[in-house]
Amino acid sequence: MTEEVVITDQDDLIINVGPQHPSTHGVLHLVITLNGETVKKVEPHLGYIHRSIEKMCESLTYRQFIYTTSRMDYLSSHINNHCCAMCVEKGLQVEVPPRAQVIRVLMDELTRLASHQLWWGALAMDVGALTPFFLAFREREMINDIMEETCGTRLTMNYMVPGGVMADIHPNFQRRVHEFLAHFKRKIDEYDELITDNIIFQNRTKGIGFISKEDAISYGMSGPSARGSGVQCDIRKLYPYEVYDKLQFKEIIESGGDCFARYMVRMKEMKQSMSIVEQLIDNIPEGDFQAKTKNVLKLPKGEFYSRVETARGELGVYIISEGGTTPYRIKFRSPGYSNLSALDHMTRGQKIGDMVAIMGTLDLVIPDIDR
Amino acid sequence: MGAGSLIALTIAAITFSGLAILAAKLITRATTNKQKGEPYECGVPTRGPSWVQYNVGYYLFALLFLIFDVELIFLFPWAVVVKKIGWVAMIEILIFFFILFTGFLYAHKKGALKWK
Amino acid sequence: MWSLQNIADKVHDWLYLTFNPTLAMLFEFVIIGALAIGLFAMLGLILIYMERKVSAWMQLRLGPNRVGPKGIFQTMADTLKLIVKEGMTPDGADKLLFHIAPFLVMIVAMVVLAPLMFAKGFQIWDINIGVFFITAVSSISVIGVLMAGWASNNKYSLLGAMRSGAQIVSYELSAGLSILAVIVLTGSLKLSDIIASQENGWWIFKGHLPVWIAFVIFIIAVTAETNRAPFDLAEAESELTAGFHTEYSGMKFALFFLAEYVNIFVVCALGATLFLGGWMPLHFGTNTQFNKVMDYIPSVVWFFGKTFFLIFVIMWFRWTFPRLRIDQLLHLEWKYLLPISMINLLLATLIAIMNWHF
Amino acid sequence: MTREELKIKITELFPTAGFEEGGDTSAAGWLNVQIEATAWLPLAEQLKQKPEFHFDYLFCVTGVDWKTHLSMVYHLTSTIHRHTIVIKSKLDRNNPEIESVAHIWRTAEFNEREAYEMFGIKFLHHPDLRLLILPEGWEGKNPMRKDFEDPVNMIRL
Amino acid sequence: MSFVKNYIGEVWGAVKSLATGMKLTGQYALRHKKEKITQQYPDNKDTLKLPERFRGEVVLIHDENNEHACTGCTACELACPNGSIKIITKFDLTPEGKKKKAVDTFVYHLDLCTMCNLCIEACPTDAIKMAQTFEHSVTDRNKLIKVLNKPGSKIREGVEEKKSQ
Repeated sequence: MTEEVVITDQDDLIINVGPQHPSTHGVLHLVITLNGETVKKVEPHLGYIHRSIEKMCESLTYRQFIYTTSRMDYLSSHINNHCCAMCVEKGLQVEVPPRAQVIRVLMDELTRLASHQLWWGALAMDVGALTPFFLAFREREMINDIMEETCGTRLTMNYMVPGGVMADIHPNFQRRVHEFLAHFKRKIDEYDELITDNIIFQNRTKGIGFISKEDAISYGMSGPSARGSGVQCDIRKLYPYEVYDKLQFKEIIESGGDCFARYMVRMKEMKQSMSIVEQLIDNIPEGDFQAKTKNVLKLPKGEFYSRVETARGELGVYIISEGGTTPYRIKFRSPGYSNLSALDHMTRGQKIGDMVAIMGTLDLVIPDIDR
Repeated sequence: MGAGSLIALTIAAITFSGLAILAAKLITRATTNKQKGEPYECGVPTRGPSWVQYNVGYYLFALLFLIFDVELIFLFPWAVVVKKIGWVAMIEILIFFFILFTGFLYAHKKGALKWK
Repeated sequence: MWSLQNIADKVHDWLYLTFNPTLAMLFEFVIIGALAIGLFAMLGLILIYMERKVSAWMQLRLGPNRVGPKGIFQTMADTLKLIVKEGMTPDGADKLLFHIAPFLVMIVAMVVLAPLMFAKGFQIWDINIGVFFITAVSSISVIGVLMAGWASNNKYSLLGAMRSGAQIVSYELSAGLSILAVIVLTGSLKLSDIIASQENGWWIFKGHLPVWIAFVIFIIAVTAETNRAPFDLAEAESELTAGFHTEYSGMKFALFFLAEYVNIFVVCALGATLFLGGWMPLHFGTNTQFNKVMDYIPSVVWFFGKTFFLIFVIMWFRWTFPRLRIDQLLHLEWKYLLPISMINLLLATLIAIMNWHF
Repeated sequence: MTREELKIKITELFPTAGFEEGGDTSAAGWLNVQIEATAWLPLAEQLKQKPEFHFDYLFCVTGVDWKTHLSMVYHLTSTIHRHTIVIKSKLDRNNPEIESVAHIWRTAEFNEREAYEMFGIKFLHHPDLRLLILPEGWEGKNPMRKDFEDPVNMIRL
Repeated sequence: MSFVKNYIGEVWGAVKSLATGMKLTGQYALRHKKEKITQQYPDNKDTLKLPERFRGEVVLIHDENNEHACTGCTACELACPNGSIKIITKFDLTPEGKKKKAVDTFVYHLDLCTMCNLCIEACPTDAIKMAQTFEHSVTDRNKLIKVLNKPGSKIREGVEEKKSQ
């Protein structure tokens, strides 16, 4: 299991990639030891945007702290908020009304679609194709508009509140989601034409950044990155929350373990998310969108843990309550942090260009890692 | 126009570039500070010297290139006269390419074209 | 009929009649230099504008549209910005090489213009080894790139420069071999002869399969030689930020940028000359009616039209494809392009000897 | 294995282990095990290797500052049996030390580094115990401890 | 021979995949006018309409009589996670001569606000709402600190202070 210790010798070139680098998608700092073009070792240095959200949350009430989590993994802010709301509900033992549950799942899946679209564009940009980025944004923009109409913001929603959602869906919501689905169904084939089937792209990703199933589990990887290695880890399937157990969808698992497998997992996941949205969009039950909760929330003394599947993997929220209005300690188990830790293992012996592709398929969001 | 035009073009290039750089220099006001002169490495001070011998995997390609490029130069005069000479040229080039190809295959078998 | 040839001849004659030969030649040099600089500036402005527009179209954007009508003065505004920018030199740089490199690249880009035939009879120097001259001189620019990368004292630059070196030397082979496929058919290295040989049809139509393959390989190879995407490994921005010109700023960067675009123009002009008949209008064998109509279009329009079409194709590549990796790039050359172009040359030879072409 | 079965098995192996109830006590709730810091490494090895446990997925590692003492919390899941366990270990606040499990679960390497800089917990035999998130010069200052004060970087509203 | 066949097949497949991609971008280049996805922002300012739920900034609703519904209960201040609302209260005399708590200055720090909508949710009298403005850039950070109640404004008749808890 242990990797051989890398000895840095005279011939090695040590290069800093990041914090200001186009391919690190944020302020990640990697110190790379190179032997010619081959990567010998990658050493991440984090913390450039560490805001200590966990510490911050210790002084915020249970209603307030949810908004900070939108800023963690900003591409799946709905899902982050969802996880926190669920954890608080667990402590309060509040039953979420069915309408709110369906709205939550709808929002989660739309967020996942939007996040995967951005990932697709960004990955294509990492491997050098610039046009896909704009095509991805065309579709993402439609989702953002839908979000804007219902939630009020485009990126950091803060739409989930303990007990349900903040507001009912907008009257246009269903119509616009239908429009989006019709549009995206046509356009997802273009994604394949432009990138998936492209011989250059396939050469850039097939057999690159291999990680075995055992290693992926050992590194604590989760989400599409782990499912590309054949790990069954979709929280939506394993520990269903909200209405996921009533839905028809497949957990996408690829056995390749390389960049292309991780790529295909996400591409297929987009189709699954679309089918989930399709199943739910016309079947939103009537009723309240929010359960009645007290004005001031107080969690009983104890420990609460909730986990959801974000676009990047398993997000866990661990609240330790001492019975007050603020959490005593909050821990966010972020998917990006564990996925990043496997980067060194995956990049060894690959080229610099491969490292960029591997980082792209890991789909790192730096605020999620730094928190 | 003869070969002299090359001199004219060279001078034109130098004048053009020189004037452009000079104009830029005259217009801008240079300021200096310590960070400004650092080589760009994503905002982090660079570690170790940049002028090091390092293992580029492509020097073998460079060697191969040298061989092939010399052959290519031989091919140019041959190409001009192919039509006049006819079949003899064809046979000649077949022999030439056979040797070249054998060398190429040898290099391939030896793994010279494999990235290390 | 109006043509550039007449004007050039008239100016030439007038100069030699009015002044003594030395002075006349000097004046001619000045005119050539001024024209070349003018062409450079125009190409820079047009090609960069074109690149931005083409990329915008493919990405469903509008592209520059604020400065001037349809944004045509955008490049000028950018140039102005680059002039105002301070040209910095890193502290640890090899100052001499660092400053020489952009000059060298520019000189190479300028000198290869000499044998190009821009229109009927409009050529600076009809050298009898024209094609050879272009291939030989254009490969000097790699030295400029290597110089720039080495002198910057920056690791990204160094890696970029080394990649660029490996890439340019490799792709020169297949570019050369695909050029040879046409040379075999024409039997001359002189650009004017090559164009003349296409009077009854361009080689792309006359030459059957070998010329088509040669054309495709030529386009791929020159895309690589000019460091354009998908072969832009020397400046792969997602890996090496800006590659060999990371440390260049202001006007020196602009010169690299300009030289890159002029190089694209030159190789595309060469491609147009070899495969698409240069300034030769579209002629179909003996169909005189059709040929006459085509002749009315000035030759300079034909030349630039074909060249810009090829430039568009190269831009099309850039905005469609992902970038190759350095070892894949070399494998593409050594495992695919080189063997194919060698066999292709043999085919072309066969056709030339058997006179199978039209 | 269910919670009760796990409890019995672990008591067999480590009679000193304590169990606490709290938080989620429903059937899906997890077993909370309280152990001595010195017993952690042998327990971890057992949990990973014994086929009936097979806890191969360490998904959450964190420290908690209880003002009187620190504690480490490990959340483990088995990807085969799908049972989950929470291991807690009390540490001395002045000299917190615990064995590293980075060689058992690779993910622990990064998570332990985070706990090291945030809580000052020393992980013995950790392969590379350096600051990961905090910049240089923050050694010894532990931001996530309750008594941490930083007049520059902390804003009290 | 199978080697040659594979080789040609490989090349053919590669060329085909590249041509598919080029066809797509080529098509886009031809019909970019119809499908353009970017907005010409300052030009479409007049037609640009943001959804009514869009969170731009917090405003205090004033009616035509310069009256608002804020009772100064500070529920929003308590609900705000970043402390971007500060309410300074005063005591007004009602016509009956009773003292009544009222808002003196409603200070809103736009520079601290994260548009989380919690204050709007918390307000018992619906006195504040989110406005759809989004161009907040100013040259001085202090300009982002706003006083929301207009000069001379007073609480609307009939707005009872509800217990916020």
